[in-house]
Amino acid sequence: MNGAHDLGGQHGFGPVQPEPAEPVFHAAWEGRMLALNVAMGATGTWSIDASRHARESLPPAVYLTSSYYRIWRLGLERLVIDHGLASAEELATGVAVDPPRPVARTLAADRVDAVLAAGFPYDRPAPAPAQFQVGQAVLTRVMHPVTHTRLPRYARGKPGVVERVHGYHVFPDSHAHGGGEAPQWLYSVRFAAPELWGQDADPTVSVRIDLWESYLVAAPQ
Amino acid sequence: MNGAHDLGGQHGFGPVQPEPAEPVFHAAWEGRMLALNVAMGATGTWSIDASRHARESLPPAVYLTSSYYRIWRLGLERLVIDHGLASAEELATGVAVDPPRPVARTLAADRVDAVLAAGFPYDRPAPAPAQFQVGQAVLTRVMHPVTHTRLPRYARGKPGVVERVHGYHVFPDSHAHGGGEAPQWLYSVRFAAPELWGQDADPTVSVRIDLWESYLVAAPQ
Amino acid sequence: MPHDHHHDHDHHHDHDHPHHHTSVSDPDASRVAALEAVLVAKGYVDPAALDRIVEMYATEVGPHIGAAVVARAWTDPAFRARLLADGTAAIQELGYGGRAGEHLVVVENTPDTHNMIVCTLCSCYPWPVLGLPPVWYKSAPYRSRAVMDPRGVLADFGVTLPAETEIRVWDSTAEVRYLVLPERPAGTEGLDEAALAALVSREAMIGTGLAGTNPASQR
Amino acid sequence: MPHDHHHDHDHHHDHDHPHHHTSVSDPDASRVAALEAVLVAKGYVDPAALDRIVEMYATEVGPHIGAAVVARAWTDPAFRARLLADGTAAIQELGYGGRAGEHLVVVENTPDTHNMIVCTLCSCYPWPVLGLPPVWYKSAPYRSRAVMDPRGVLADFGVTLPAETEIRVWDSTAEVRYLVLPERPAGTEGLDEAALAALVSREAMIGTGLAGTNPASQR
Repeated sequence: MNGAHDLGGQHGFGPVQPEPAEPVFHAAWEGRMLALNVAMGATGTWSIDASRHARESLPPAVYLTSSYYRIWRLGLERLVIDHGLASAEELATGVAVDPPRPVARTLAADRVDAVLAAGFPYDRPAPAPAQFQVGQAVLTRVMHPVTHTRLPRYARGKPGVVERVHGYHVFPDSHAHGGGEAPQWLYSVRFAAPELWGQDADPTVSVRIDLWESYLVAAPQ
Repeated sequence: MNGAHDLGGQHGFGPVQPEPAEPVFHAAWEGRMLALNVAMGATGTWSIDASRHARESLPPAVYLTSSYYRIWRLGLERLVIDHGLASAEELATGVAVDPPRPVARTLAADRVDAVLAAGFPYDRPAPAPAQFQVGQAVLTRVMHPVTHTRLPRYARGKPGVVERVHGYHVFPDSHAHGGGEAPQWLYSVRFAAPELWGQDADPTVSVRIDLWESYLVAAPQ
Repeated sequence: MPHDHHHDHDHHHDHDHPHHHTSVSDPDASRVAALEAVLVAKGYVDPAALDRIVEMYATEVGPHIGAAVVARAWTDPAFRARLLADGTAAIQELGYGGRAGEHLVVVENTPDTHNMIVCTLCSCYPWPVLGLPPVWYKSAPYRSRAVMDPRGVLADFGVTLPAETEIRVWDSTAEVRYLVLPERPAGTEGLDEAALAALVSREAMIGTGLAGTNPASQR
Repeated sequence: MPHDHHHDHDHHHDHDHPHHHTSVSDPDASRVAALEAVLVAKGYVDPAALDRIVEMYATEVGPHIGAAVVARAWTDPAFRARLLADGTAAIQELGYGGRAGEHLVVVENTPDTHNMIVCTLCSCYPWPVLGLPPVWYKSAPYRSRAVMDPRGVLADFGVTLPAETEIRVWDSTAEVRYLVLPERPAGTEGLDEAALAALVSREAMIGTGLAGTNPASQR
């Protein structure tokens, strides 16, 4: 979706402002929010792609006026409610009223280190060779789905060159919406800045974007 | 500039919500704000293009959380300050302290009807014929200026067909920034929805956009 | 520095976005009052001119003007032809035009074709014939969706067109302003211009509605 | 429903945008406490697991890990070769990897080439080697500009590269996570791995900074 999250190439946000000696968390609730997100993700009730979609679906004015951990909170609240794990009323009061709904697993404290160290790899066995080769010229599709996608708006309908073949990876556009992992070949595609931003762009700059095979078509000869 | 104002094709704002029996103004200050904007415009201190740029230059979070007349207020305050007509302190207190700066004219009450009826036409005598003809295939440029432009982001790098030649009009990209009127031929260009939005778009839909000649190049044969 | 409250959108699927025009207006009212006071004190604006501008747009200019233009076009084929050939000149015949309508183009709906007007970049609108735009026309939902999903926008207005109807969206990016000439409703052969004009809503002239067979609100 | 204050940006040219992390946090704190209480009560999460996750990211994982990887690469050519060929496997040799770093790619700066990492769509970041991202990395200014104006972003960090240096920006749109291997500063031939690691800032490994000749803050 073309949400407020799709920030590449937008103007008007001002300079980047690094914070000297920035703490990991700026308030205790940020740490709890991070941990809740990780622990709820580990229950297997939804994918990280669904989490991202919940966050990017926030109204643009909310997204742009919220801290990142608030965005996480609003996204997690949405997922918890939509999956029937708790009601909006329970989340407002902090008091559980309805019986729990079964989840696949609960992350125990003594399993945290092992589960996080293992992570959640997204590569899958490939049933067939990749369609595109390193060095091949491709075009990104013009597409504006209302659903989750990882093809940024600034890189649609653009010519690029395949630079790496990362592997065969879970496809977020499907996975975010309960459509299964539907893995595809994933590439790093190089775009010259003038192709993305126009002839006045800095020719020494290029952008590499990780793109799934179905985002791409072979460039016309 | 790619500001928050450039809304075409963005998702996530929800349905259009018409207001039954909507009043012209929802509060008295809205009417005064409208009138101030019109009257200050009539002083000739800046162009309507500069006014638009002042509004679109608001931080995106401000733009998206403000009513339209608030956006007008913030834009007009900015212009008044930047042109040295009043200070930020004066606008905060409502008390004029510094001497006025001369403006070209002041709109008198008895001139309002005539001035508004005359308007501010933007067509200019053309020194040469238009480069493109009705029916001609064109491509819009890929460009992302940080300055004012009226080529919406959703219509950059797109193939279209010239449908009308409107005339020779003041060029906002120049006029907004004190670069003079620099008029150009202005066209209505037709774009098929699938060219703008992708192959899944409704083929019965097309979008016509008013575009200046320098936004366009002839389509490759 | 003034502050503003905005709603915390926990339930974004409800689309309960801010009601811009009903938000707390005190800071705006006081800032606008201060702005006016300073600009008047410095002699840049005449408060009586402001009064006249407010009066004009609050009470005189509005969609009833466009509706009269439409009714004339429905009843006078020669005017209709002039209107479609040169909207500015034809509307000037009726005494209308000027600011935010210096260059008027009228686009005609037919049984096969529906037109819709938007300004994605700000809120350009033909003031001399429709008055000031409604909040929805200036809103992010309309400006974002009209060019990509005009049928969805029509659905928000309760309008469904045949799937094969061609939809032409006009994005007003220049100083050209557009007015839709809606289709004359069937069964209105006996009506005079005034009765016809009463059937023409603002939405019908923007293209988010159709001319009806019942009198429309002109606001 | 909780409310939030935001600043009224009258002076937008000042770029005085909200300091996200210093905004009023009460509604967030109370909502997160309620969320935790309900999820714990229903047995979905173990509060001790939450404690351990917070502890890990607050005190154990951080850019000192990435700095150690860089220092090893600077001093061990065979490791460097393995790191550039398969970042995940080489970093696993040192005992690091896992969530938000399942697929690690290391990109090498040279005298002619500078790399910069961003995630324009959210804030993907290589947690196992850099810890949690700083606010600026997650911010709209960085995410919007890194892909269009990387030299301007570098200027915000006080870094100026030669005009002819090739700049490669990596937009992390998938589950692949990137780490920049910065250039080893001149005059560091005599330093051991620990001393070298101290020269490697987080910014140097994201590409918004360079490895220095003075010890860097690791947070």
